[in-house]
Amino acid sequence: MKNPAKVNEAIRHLKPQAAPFEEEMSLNFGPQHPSTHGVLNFLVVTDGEVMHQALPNIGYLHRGIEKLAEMTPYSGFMPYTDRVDYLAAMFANQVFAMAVESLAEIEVPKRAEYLRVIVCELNRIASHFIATGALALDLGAVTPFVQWLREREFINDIMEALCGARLTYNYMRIGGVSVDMPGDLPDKILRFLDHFEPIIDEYNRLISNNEIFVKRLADVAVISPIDAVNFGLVGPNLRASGIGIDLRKTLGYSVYPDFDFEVPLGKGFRGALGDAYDRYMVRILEMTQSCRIIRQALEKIPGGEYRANVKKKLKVEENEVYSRVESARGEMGVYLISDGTDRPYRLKIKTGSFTAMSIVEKASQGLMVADLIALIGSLDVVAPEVDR
Amino acid sequence: MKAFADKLFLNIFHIQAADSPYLALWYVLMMFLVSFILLNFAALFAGIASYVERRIAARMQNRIGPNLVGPQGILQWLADGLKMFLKEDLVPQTADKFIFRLAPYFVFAGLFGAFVALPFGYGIVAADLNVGIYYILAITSLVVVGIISGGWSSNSKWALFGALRSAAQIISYEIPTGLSLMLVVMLAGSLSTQSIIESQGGWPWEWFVFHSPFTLAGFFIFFISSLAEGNRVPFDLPEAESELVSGFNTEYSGLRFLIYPMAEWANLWVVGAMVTLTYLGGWQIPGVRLETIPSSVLLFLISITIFFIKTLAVVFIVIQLRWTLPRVRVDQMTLICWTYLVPIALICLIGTMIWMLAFPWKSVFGTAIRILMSTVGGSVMIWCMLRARHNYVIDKDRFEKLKGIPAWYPPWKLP
Amino acid sequence: MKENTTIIEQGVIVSTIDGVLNWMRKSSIWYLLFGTACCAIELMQAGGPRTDLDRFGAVFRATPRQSDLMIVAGTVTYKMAERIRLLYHQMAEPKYVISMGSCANCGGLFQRSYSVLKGIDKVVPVDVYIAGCPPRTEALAEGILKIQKIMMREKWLKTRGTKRNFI
Amino acid sequence: MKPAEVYKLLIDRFGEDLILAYVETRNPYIKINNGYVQAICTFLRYNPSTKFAFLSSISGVDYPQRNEIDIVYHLFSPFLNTLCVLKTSTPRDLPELESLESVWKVANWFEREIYDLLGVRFTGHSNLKRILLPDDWEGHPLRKDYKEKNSYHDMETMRPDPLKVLREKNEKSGKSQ
Repeated sequence: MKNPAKVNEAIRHLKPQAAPFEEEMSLNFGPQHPSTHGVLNFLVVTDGEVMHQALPNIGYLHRGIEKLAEMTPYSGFMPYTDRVDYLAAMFANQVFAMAVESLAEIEVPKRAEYLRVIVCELNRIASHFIATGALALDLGAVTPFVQWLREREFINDIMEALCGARLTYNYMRIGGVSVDMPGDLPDKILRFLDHFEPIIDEYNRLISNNEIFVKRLADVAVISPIDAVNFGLVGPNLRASGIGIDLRKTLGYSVYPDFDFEVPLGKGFRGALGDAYDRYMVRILEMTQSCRIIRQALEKIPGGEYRANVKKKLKVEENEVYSRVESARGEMGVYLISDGTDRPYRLKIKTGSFTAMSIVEKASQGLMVADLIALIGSLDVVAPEVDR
Repeated sequence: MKAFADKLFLNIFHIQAADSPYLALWYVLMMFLVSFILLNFAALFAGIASYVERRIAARMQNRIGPNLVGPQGILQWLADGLKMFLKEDLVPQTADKFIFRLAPYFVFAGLFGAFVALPFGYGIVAADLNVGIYYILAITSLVVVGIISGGWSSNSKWALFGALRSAAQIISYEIPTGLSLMLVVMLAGSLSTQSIIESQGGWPWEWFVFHSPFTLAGFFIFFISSLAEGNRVPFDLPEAESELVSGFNTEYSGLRFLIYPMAEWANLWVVGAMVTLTYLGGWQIPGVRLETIPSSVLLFLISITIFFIKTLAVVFIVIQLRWTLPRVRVDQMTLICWTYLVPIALICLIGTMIWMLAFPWKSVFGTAIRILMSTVGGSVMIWCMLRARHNYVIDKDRFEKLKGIPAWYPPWKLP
Repeated sequence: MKENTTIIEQGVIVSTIDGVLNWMRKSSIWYLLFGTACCAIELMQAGGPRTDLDRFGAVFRATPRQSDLMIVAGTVTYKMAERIRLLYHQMAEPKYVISMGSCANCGGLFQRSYSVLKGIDKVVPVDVYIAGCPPRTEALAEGILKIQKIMMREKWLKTRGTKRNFI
Repeated sequence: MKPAEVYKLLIDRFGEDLILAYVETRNPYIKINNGYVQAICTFLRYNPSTKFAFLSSISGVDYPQRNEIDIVYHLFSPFLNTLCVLKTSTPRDLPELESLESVWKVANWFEREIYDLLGVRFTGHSNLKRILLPDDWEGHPLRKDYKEKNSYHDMETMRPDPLKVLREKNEKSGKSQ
């Protein structure tokens, strides 16, 4: 059997579909469903309200970005990285830029690194807005979500003043950033932070400490540290299970070692360690830390160039690299193989949501249908990051 | 209503109604008239409530809400309703078509039937049934029949989920509702809605809610369980939008769908009016005993106004709750009912019995407690209002400081 | 037109009734909550404080049966396209479709991809295209105003029944 | 511990038949024999001196000129703060490898993705089905010689180039004038 097509045909019938469960109802959850955060599909096997299993079925937003990378020059691929994770586009920008810079041995100016940190942390806050707000929305509280949308508009304004886009920024370039910060932007950012930090408390009063909300999330969908490692959870989801891995600290990439900040860990705030409430609360606490980093970065930011001199038609020697950053959804990696031409030979994007989705099957056993929504919401899964 | 019809007949035709050969016809005519008025009132209230709810929700969320359809968007509900009225009426091919078509009417009948026994002011009630409370409890149970049959006949799993949740919810919460109404019935010694109001007074310390700590607890139990019976947040499980797509009405469209939200908003009035008449003193005017003095139009109007204000205040609180709270899970919903509300309601029932015997209505201690409780309750209300005002001012300030960043204006400063 | 036409046939009353019908349809656009990709975030923001689609009477519904407008916001893959067609057929008449963003219009940035549908007009009829990647919320609001204009031009009493037979 | 030291450790443990080479790149990788992936990974994960607890990613790379598909494993050890890159090759005509599902659960989905996009078959995998593309999709898109089909079900996959259409239209109208 040398023909791959035939091999595949053989494999397809190796594992027949499991026999339908008796006295169980299977329910097709998504892809058009208000709380699937984009287009995810779950085959939910339930016995009444109690779920036996939720089998994720992904790929409804598989856009073939990895294949497109092989057709696109290095500098032209930046806009695609925005669309890998539209809620936290800066991180995808950064990880791709870092990979190419590492291959082409480009020194990034200090100012550019600081600018990258500032926009990344702002973006992290904006991303956590949607994560925490949408979780509240899924549990039935609309107002907190709209409140976060209101705050998010300010970040969108700041980003727009910086790079002209509200969502898919395309701000970073290989060797730096596309434009320098306008003169009045630090003041705007600081004013926003002054305004925003008290709002976190207000938000906590509104929803985080709401008893119904806590009861809906505490002790729900507990992910033990062992499971978290086994299923390759990353970022806030992993830290909620009590494992303190934050690439900003462990790798210390970019200029993060210059800043003084803490990594919030889950510690069973209102229930067991690693439950949905921990995952939620870790994100809320991370926002405060991001504010701290932005303040320090704005203080310490040096002058000088914002972009290294990079050839427009960049050609990279045969080499390979795996660069990683701590995105809003955890470790985001780019595995880049160059072959001496002006476009990548192979580019693989590793995302946090992909692995987070794979745990749904395990973590959802024995939950209720309403808890599945809490689970997906608290894992902060974004469809394009899963499918790419 | 019969007495009123007789009186009207006498005034118009100057004969005793009982003597007239057209008595039956006259009654039928009056019946049609009254039900026409009630239906219109309920439908109108449902429509306007939907608009008001959207505006309140928008205000809570720093939005504006519907404001372009008619002056300040006041015609929004009309456009929504008429549009649904004329939209294609889909019946899924695999549905049980007869029941699918029939189900909304159960909901309709159940809720609008309740309006018959609800008072609107002194002596203004379609039928002052001597089993009024019992009748309202019974007729609103028809709603659950409609919801279950609608959800089941849709042949959609989401709808079925919604229907079964609704069954569990409404049937469970009948019990605390009934028990907490028993307190009032016991205090008033009657099931008739009018005589329950008449046995209360106009001042807050004469309301049943402040009669004793037990009735205060009973009031909250009744309020919570009537939220649950009306499928309002935090108990909107049957149509939980983010869980069950749209719950029991997932497959409905057009006119048949229209009936469900209409009934839901009409139910707001039922909840408000029931809470008002049982615990909050109904239409009683402070300092005036309407039943002891000759009737006058002015007092009638004042009593109607008072009843409306109290009811709308309750409706407002229900709307605010809806846009603040998340939704409980289905097991928590039954847990709240069976492990908290029912036992507490039973304790309250017994407690109220003992209280009634120990401290009768006119006793000094009883009155003192009533006045104390009403003062505290009133102060809490006023504190809440001041707090809201304070937050509002802070909010205004806060956005002043952000001038320059946003291209956004808070709703109260829209250009 | 025949010689002895009545007023109704001449369209005076017809157009008045049509006007009323169109007015309420345009005043109450319930859109299907259906974001596929990046544009979905802007769709959410459009429902938020700054743009507030609720002003036009546009609210989201989760179920296709009760919605008048499908806003396809974002990239559509082949796997998804079949679902979109199904959802479109599940909607009750009268129904409209807005294609939001370049990806939904023509494939946009992902035109060369092997798994992306190049324009949803291959699957469902589209009334309004909104350009942008992603379009701003204001652009979406304008798209809704455009749909309202299209609605106001409809002649319900002259063309009875389903007016479009597509696919 | 640097990747070079990990290589030394592996050579000591498994010998040169299994551990083929150590290649210096930006992220140096260790080339291993494709028959013993599971054993080597289990060793790296549970050995107290390495503790590579995290499987960061599995990627597949197609090399038509070599007629091989490379599978790359990125392991991360927070204990050592080191990234270890393992690489192995499998023939392109009948790609087959051991599944790592028993070592890391997350490998399940990574391997399904590689099976989907590159057609590598993993033995011992519990649920080897397509994950991103529809079940009835033909071909494996990330292979370099993948050709797009003209239609999927009843949907065309191509859209005419708008500029070309416009040009043709102009030409036609020009002719008619």
